[in-house]
Amino acid sequence: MSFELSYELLVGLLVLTAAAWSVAARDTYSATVGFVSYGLLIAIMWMQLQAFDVALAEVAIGSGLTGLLLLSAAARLRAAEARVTSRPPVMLRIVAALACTAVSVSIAATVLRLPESAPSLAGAAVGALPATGLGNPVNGVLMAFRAFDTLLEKVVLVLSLVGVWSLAPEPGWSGRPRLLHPFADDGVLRFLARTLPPIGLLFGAHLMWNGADEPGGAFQGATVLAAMWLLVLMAGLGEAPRIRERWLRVAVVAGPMTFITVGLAGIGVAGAFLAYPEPHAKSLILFVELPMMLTIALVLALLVAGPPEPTAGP
Amino acid sequence: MTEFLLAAAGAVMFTVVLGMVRILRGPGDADRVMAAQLLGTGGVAALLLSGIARGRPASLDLALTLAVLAAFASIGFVKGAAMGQDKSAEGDDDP
Amino acid sequence: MSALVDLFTVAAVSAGILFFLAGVVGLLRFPDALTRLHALTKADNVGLGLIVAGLLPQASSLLEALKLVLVWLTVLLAGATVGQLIARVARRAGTRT
Amino acid sequence: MSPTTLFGLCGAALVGIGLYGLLTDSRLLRKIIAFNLVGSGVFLLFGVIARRGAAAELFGDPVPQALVITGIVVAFSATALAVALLLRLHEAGGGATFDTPADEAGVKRPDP
Repeated sequence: MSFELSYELLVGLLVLTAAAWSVAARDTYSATVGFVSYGLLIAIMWMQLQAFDVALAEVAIGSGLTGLLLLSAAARLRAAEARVTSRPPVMLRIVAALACTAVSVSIAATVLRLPESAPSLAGAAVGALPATGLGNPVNGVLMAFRAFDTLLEKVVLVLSLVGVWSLAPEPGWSGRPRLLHPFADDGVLRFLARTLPPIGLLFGAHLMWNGADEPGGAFQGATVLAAMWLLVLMAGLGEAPRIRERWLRVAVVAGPMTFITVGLAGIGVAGAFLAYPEPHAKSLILFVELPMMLTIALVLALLVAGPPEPTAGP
Repeated sequence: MTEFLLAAAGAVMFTVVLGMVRILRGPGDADRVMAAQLLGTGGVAALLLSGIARGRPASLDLALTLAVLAAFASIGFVKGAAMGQDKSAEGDDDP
Repeated sequence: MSALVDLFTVAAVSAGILFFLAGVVGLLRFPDALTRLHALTKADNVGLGLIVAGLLPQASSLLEALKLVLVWLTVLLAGATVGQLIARVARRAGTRT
Repeated sequence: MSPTTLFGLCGAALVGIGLYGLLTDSRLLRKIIAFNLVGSGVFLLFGVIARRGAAAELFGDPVPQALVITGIVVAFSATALAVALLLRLHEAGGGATFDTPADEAGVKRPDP
């Protein structure tokens, strides 16, 4: 047991080191590298906490997509940030450090004084799970017991995409998102962009399908798909779609719309919004998850790709 | 066997951590990217070892996700680093 | 039989860890980016390869074994590609200074 | 001390580290990173509470776990929007920091 604890102590120290580095590093680009490492380490921590679904989401989002998003922004802002040398005065920093320590200490005190018999909804969730036909309680919570949250979360995704798109400069509106900068590359990146996506597609589908009974799910699968699509775009094997394209706009709302439609149908069939009729619960959930996965993959990739920009070339 | 595999996972994590010094020290972007890649591979190895040791098949999925997305993030690193260079040295060997 | 299999696992995993260690030592001690990259790729490919090989007999099902191999192949593929790209960045940084 | 408590303390420290970065760094991208650290620390606290709620043959309470997954998605959307805003601000000449530049050539910006 003490062996286990020392492994966890190591992981904890690593997480804190990476976090401290991503705050303290002088250069933002290296801070971002630190943040990506942090995302990876915290996923290992989630695994130690036995929360595999969360670990999957954290690895896919935390160190994958957020990493690329921040890295490309850091690379663009590098020149502008290099001019910044001033830091807040020492006194101010000490005061800030003291205040932050106070916050940390009070949270830590709360953690140490959590009640011995922890409240839990695990029993209720497992008890109601057979009605959904699913085997993964986390997915049951996401898709059935708290489906409203999940629906709104997808709406948030779509809205933030609308927000990002609306930041396009006027001549760029209805153009294509420009992904990073064209990268002078012969063959090597293209080779990876041709060989990795088949593995990724297969695995993404596996995650979604498996998510019904094992850790995984539509969101985690979609992140892998989004990463593969971005890889193809970055290698120059394909072009990001113009945002005025009708199929794109339909695809972006397809997931939430299916969810809402099934939810509305639930009023008539099962007596409440987002309620599933019991014998068909599992097939309905999978029916909702499939378009939702495509929507999520598309939206995640387009969020990373950023607003459309006027292109100089053809 | 379980003990050995867990110890092995710890050992891999520990070595990889030593490599994190390169993230801190640099000096170049390339060195930081390398250390991050090593961290990714080491993380994959540690996940596989501890997953098999504890009999948790889910950690294999996690390791595969990590492997796929680490590859993806590394490309991002390299592109970012290359962009930084392009800014300072205008298109030296770009076609 | 099972003792023999376990022995193989111990040997292969230990060798894998040794490669990781060697890779890290190289990453820390070698003088420039390209030699460090050389050390790193050994840890990446051979180290993980040996660990996967050692874990194969411990896998509880064929699917698990298949996933283990797939993980290794993915890392191999990514390592080979990213290694090339890193080398290019390092070389260009080197020629400029 | 149990591992779960250990991770809870880590979560508390992460919130502090992130908050410090958020307060003291004038670079906006760094503020976004720091904000993500704070969020991730809070998620970790959720994870600790989920783990403590292990019951009914589960390793943790699935409800907080599901909430964290939703939280991760929303945090990502917010980060993407923030980064897009920042890049747009930068392109529009508004700079990338909260600093008042002493003598920036050609860059005029209102007082914050």
